[in-house]
Amino acid sequence: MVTLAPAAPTSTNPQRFLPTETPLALLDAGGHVVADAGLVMPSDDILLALHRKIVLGRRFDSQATALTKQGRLAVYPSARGQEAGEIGAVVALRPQDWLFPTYRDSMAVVARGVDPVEVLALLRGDWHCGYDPYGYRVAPQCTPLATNALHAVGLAHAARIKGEDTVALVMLGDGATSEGDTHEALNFAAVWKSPVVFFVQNNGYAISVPLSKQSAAPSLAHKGVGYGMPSMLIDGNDPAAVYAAVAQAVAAAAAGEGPTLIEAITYRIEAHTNADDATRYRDRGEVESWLARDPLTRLRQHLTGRGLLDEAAIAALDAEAETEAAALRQRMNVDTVQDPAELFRYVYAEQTPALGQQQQELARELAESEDQ
Amino acid sequence: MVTLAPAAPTSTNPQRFLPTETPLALLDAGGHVVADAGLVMPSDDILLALHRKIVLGRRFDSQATALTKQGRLAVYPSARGQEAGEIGAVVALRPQDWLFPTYRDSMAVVARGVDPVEVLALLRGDWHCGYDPYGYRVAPQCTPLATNALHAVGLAHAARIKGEDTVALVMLGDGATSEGDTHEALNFAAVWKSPVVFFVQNNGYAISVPLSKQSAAPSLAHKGVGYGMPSMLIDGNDPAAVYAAVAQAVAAAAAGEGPTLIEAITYRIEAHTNADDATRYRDRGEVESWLARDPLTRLRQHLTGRGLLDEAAIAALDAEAETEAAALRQRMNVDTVQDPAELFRYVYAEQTPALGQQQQELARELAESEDQ
Amino acid sequence: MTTLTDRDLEKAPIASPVTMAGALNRALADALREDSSVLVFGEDVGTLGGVFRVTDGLAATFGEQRVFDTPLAEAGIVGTAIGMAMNGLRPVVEMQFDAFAYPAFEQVTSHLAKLRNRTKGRVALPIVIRIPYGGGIGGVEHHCDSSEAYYTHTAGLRVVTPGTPADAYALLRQAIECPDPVIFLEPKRRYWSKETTTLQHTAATLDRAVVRRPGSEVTLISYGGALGTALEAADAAAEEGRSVEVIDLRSLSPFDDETVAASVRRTGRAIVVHEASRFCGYGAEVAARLSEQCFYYLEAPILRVTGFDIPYPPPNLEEHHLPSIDRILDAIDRLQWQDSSGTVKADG
Amino acid sequence: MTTLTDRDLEKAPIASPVTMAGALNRALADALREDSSVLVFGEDVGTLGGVFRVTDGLAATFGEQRVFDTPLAEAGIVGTAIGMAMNGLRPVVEMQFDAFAYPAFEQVTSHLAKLRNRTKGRVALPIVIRIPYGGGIGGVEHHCDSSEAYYTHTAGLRVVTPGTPADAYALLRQAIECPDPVIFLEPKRRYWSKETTTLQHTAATLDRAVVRRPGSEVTLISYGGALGTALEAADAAAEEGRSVEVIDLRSLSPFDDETVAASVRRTGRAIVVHEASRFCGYGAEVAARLSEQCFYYLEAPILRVTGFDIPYPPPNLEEHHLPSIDRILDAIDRLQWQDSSGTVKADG
Ligand SMILES: Cc1ncc(C[n+]2csc(CCOP(=O)(O)OP(=O)(O)O)c2C)c(N)n1
Ligand SMILES: Cc1ncc(C[n+]2csc(CCOP(=O)(O)OP(=O)(O)O)c2C)c(N)n1
Ligand SMILES: [Mg+2]
Ligand SMILES: [Mg+2]
Repeated sequence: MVTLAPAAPTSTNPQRFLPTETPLALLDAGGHVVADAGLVMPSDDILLALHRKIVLGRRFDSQATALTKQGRLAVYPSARGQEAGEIGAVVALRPQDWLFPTYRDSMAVVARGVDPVEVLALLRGDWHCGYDPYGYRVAPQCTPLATNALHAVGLAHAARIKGEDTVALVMLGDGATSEGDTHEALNFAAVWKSPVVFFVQNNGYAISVPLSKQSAAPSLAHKGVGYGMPSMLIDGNDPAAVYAAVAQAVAAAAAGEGPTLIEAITYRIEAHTNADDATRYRDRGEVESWLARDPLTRLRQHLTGRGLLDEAAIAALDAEAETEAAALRQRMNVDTVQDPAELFRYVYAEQTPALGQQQQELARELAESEDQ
Repeated sequence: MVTLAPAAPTSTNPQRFLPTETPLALLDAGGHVVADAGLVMPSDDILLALHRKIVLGRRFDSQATALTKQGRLAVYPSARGQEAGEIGAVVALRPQDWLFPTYRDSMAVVARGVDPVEVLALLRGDWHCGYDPYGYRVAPQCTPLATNALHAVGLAHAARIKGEDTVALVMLGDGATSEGDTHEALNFAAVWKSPVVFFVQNNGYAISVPLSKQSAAPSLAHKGVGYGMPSMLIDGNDPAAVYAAVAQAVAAAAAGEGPTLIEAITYRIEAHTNADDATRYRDRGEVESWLARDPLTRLRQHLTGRGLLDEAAIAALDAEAETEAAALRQRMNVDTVQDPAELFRYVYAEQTPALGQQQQELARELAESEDQ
Repeated sequence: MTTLTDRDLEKAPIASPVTMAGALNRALADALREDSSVLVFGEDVGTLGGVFRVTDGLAATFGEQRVFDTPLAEAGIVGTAIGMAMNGLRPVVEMQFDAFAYPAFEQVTSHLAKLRNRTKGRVALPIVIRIPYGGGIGGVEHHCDSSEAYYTHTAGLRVVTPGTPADAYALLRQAIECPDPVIFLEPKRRYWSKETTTLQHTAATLDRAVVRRPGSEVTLISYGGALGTALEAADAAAEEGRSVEVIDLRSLSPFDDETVAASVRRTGRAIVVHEASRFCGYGAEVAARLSEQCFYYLEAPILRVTGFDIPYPPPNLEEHHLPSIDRILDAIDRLQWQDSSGTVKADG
Repeated sequence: MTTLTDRDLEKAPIASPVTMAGALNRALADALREDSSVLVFGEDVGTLGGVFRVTDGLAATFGEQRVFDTPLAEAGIVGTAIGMAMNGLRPVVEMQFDAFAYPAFEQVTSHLAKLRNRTKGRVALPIVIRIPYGGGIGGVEHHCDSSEAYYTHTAGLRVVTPGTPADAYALLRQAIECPDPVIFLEPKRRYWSKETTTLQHTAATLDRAVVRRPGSEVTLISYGGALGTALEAADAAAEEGRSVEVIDLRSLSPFDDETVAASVRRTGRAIVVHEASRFCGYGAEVAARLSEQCFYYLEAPILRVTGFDIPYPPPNLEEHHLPSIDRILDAIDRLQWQDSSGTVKADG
């Protein structure tokens, strides 16, 4: 066990907690390397891994949207356009680290290695969480906004108490930063110097509500100084920048330097979910302008420009993505049957007599209706 | 009605939202004027008014503590040592402004003009709030921490909607800043540009918990920039500085410039309440060091040094304070009788039949027990 | 602050088909029009018109000062509504889904419910909190809670839930005019059910239950999302020759003892039907108070047909959780009916 | 992670006087000593030892890693406890007073109660939330709520409240060892009542009620702060020749049907006694389920002697709100006793 004295408040140099005024980027929209980026360019291997996972992730995402149209998913919140954040953050995690995703972050969860069918159990309506969080070090995808931030802090703090080298990364949206839980999580993490990375994907909207109605701050990353937490503002459509920022924050957390707040500026290309009609609150023009800042195009241009990737490799990767999507489609195209008895099995560690009785009542009912 | 567009987030010059690194003061601990204070020195009349209200407020406070010893109050949280904040903030309010105090701020409520006996109804155990909030533009003293901050924002926002020139000032402790409600209130106020002043009295402790376990920030005022809200860090034991800062914030709010966050550094001389044993968590030496920074001594030295106050005036004022205390003592030394029927009268605008029945049940019971 | 416009005259009482969502929308529009102190705010209620479109078009009609989106924070929404009401406005706020009202629980419980009492009636909080609640729409977790019991146990709140479009209109109008805070629970699976009706301000009374279907042998007591199921069950029972009365409570708090007890005394048998979990659910209060008030009239214990004592199920299992017609009919069968020979039929 | 030290050997079973606060303190100390995964945290629980001194001395004994003060934020406390439990620790957290647990309501309801179920049992949350609750100590508003019904209605939580020092010790030990989240309600007005007892880990069973006083004519069902009053009322009734059984529920959820129903079937009369408001209060569930389970055994309706349906009163009026001996005796009188001539005595 390590000694866990709370960090003494320091009145020296608050500036060190402030983010830059413009988002840090390593690659510009054309895929060119940005000079003096203030971030460490990832290795070519990492860049290629990011590219690969983004292609696969995007294909997964569009497949999931397609599955809603076929009625195979109740609903799906797409992360299209946010692939740099979804993938970059996850690739920067080490195996022993934990991910605390939201409903939006299926792509990130898949990138972390969770079977996509298990991921989609929630949205298929089969069960609330389809995967084993311990198997992947991925918490269940979280719907009540910002609540997962506190879980991440607690898990990370426990790791420190236990002397484990584990960092927790929590994903949040711009809207979620308005919730009280975000504030409490940032504060606990800063006071405890917990190994946590707060990764805010500012995609400009909380459903229909634009950032201007969510915050009047110079940037969301400017919240960090109010907790004594170093903060970074980055281009969330630059996979290299996301990876570099998160890797740096993970390394700092692992080194005992405490938490970091990262705001990644990005954009949600699709509607909030397939059930949402985004034309009610934003212009097509706005979407177009963000399409021009596409994270995949940017990375691909950089990699092809440097000769690290060619048409053949891209075609092979696209084919692989198609194969995966086809497999997913096929596996999702079966009617699953849930056992109603499951409803009563996990409420408590041991079933209570009353729940046992309710389970029997239901079983009797079902048997009777089969008889008829 | 005015148009209420949310403030557009600005990426220009976040520095303008930051507080100074050291607390602003107009008078040092010896009562000498601080050069280049960054605040406007109040007029002599105001300084004398502050002095007068501090003397009366402190006497009220010690009288209330004495009443707990005589069993006349269930409990009393003293604000001794915090008189500069309690009085300075209230004197800076205009008649049309609203005050949203906490349990700690009885002194401020009295300074606002509320009858001290009405103020103490809560702590005497007679009723939850003994005064008419509309009569004084003072909300009920609030116990659930930080919840009052949201009420202040709502009231101020309504004033703007109605075109009223009203500013709401909410008092908060350092501990309360950790609650989610503080965050939400700061954010709503900043987004709406509501005429609110957030006045945080950082007295170093939340009951027994020192600031170092509450926050790792350079200062609590550094939270402002994360909302796009101008912030000030001031010497909370300097009545002139408190008045000047609050007056400036009130003027800005009234001028449509939106909210301000003020952190006033001060110290609670007494225990959290009379029921608390402060020796469990802090040294006598710490208390002594803060006694040397006493707000009243400081102001008095300044005023006598400038010939605005003499021994005779002080003696007269002390006598007045004694008279008021004696009157309070006397008025509190009667046994009050509460009508149990009151319990059922204000739950809803119109009494429900069920409550009417419960009231009758109780009345019958009481009649029976009198019979016996 | 009431300003009537000539658009009021347009409201000719001609019956036409309307959904519950449409009726609620009309109620909000009419309230906004008639009383300039009414405000509508919450998450996505402005430009988008709400995720269920209940506030559709209101921002366009009444402007951003009166109908607006807030930052995403439920305690913030309720807390600022309290401050606005203290300053003379009448906020009607939306919590996007049942479980997303929980962050506001402290503001609701410790302030909204208590401020009038705290100040001996000096400070009124005429606030309506609209909460789409309950299941039956295939929603994922946290989107289907029946959270009424949390509110009905809290003194100082009124809790109302409409079962039909006409009631939705009338009850919301009255809730907005009510000087007490009202938790207005909208059964989201009834949002799109249509009724041909005229929307009238005065049709329902805020704290009175209504007999939706008269009957003489059993009383089904229900509300909100389950009401429709109770009515269908009553129809099915009628085909089997059983006369079932169905009461729509509408006001969960206060409880209309008069209407309900009269029915139960008459029928001698009662079943409470609701979606929420049974344990300490709202039906417990109904059963407890009626067992006490009608003790000598009861032929059988008051039964509860409710959701199970489990977290709300995933979409593919929710049908098992929700009270069904069959489950209600089964419960009716268990109400100690005597056959002509005088022996009890049910296995009781 | 269990590490026994030789201090365990000191726990000789010699009866000695102990307060409930003392028993709870011992339970925490013993749990901290025996299981290194146990943590105690909250507001003022470290250096100060808690505002009720329940954690007195624990930080000094077990160090700041294991017993510590948090920032002042209840959702933060419960939310981080959830994360810690996910990582193998056993947090025992304190909410300083009943009403100050409300900011954590979303974390409790949407996560603490549901995570096991959500993950099909893969993620357990062995967390204890200690909440000093209820009135009777002259506390001002927000310091006296009886908030049990909010928790008992939430599936996935266990809700426990001790009535005696011995139970306080045993139940808290078991709550800490329990793999489910436990809301541990401490009746603050009993903190200083003494009992001469030996504190034993095994004495009480977490989900079983106990007959505190046998009797044959009426069952009083109570718990927590009101239990003492119920026992005194039973004594007073005995003097009038009435034999009253008193059951201490201890576990509010799950409910021990077996013990309670057996008693009520035997006595044929029952009264639930609690401090909380009546409407949708915990007693509603007790009355509803017993009315159903014991219908044919009941000589009279099950009555509820509870707080009124009002916000908790100010100190100088709280005596009127709290169930009193007289009020319980009155209720007993109303239980349809027949005099020898066979006519009903009570006005019922
Ligand atoms: C506590 C809570 N309140 C409301 C909601 C309903 N809701 C779901 S997503 C969403 C918008 C979230 O926006 P943001 O945090 O920016 O994330 P994004 O969807 O853009 O990824 C809202 C309001 C919720 N899930 N939880
Ligand atoms: C929501 C809530 N949690 C806990 C408490 C209990 N409590 C009362 S005062 C206090 C400390 C507050 O400290 P601070 O905000 O610094 O104000 P101060 O007492 O120093 O004026 C606590 C924890 C409360 N009143 N409300
Ligand atoms: Mg967003
Ligand atoms: Mg303080």
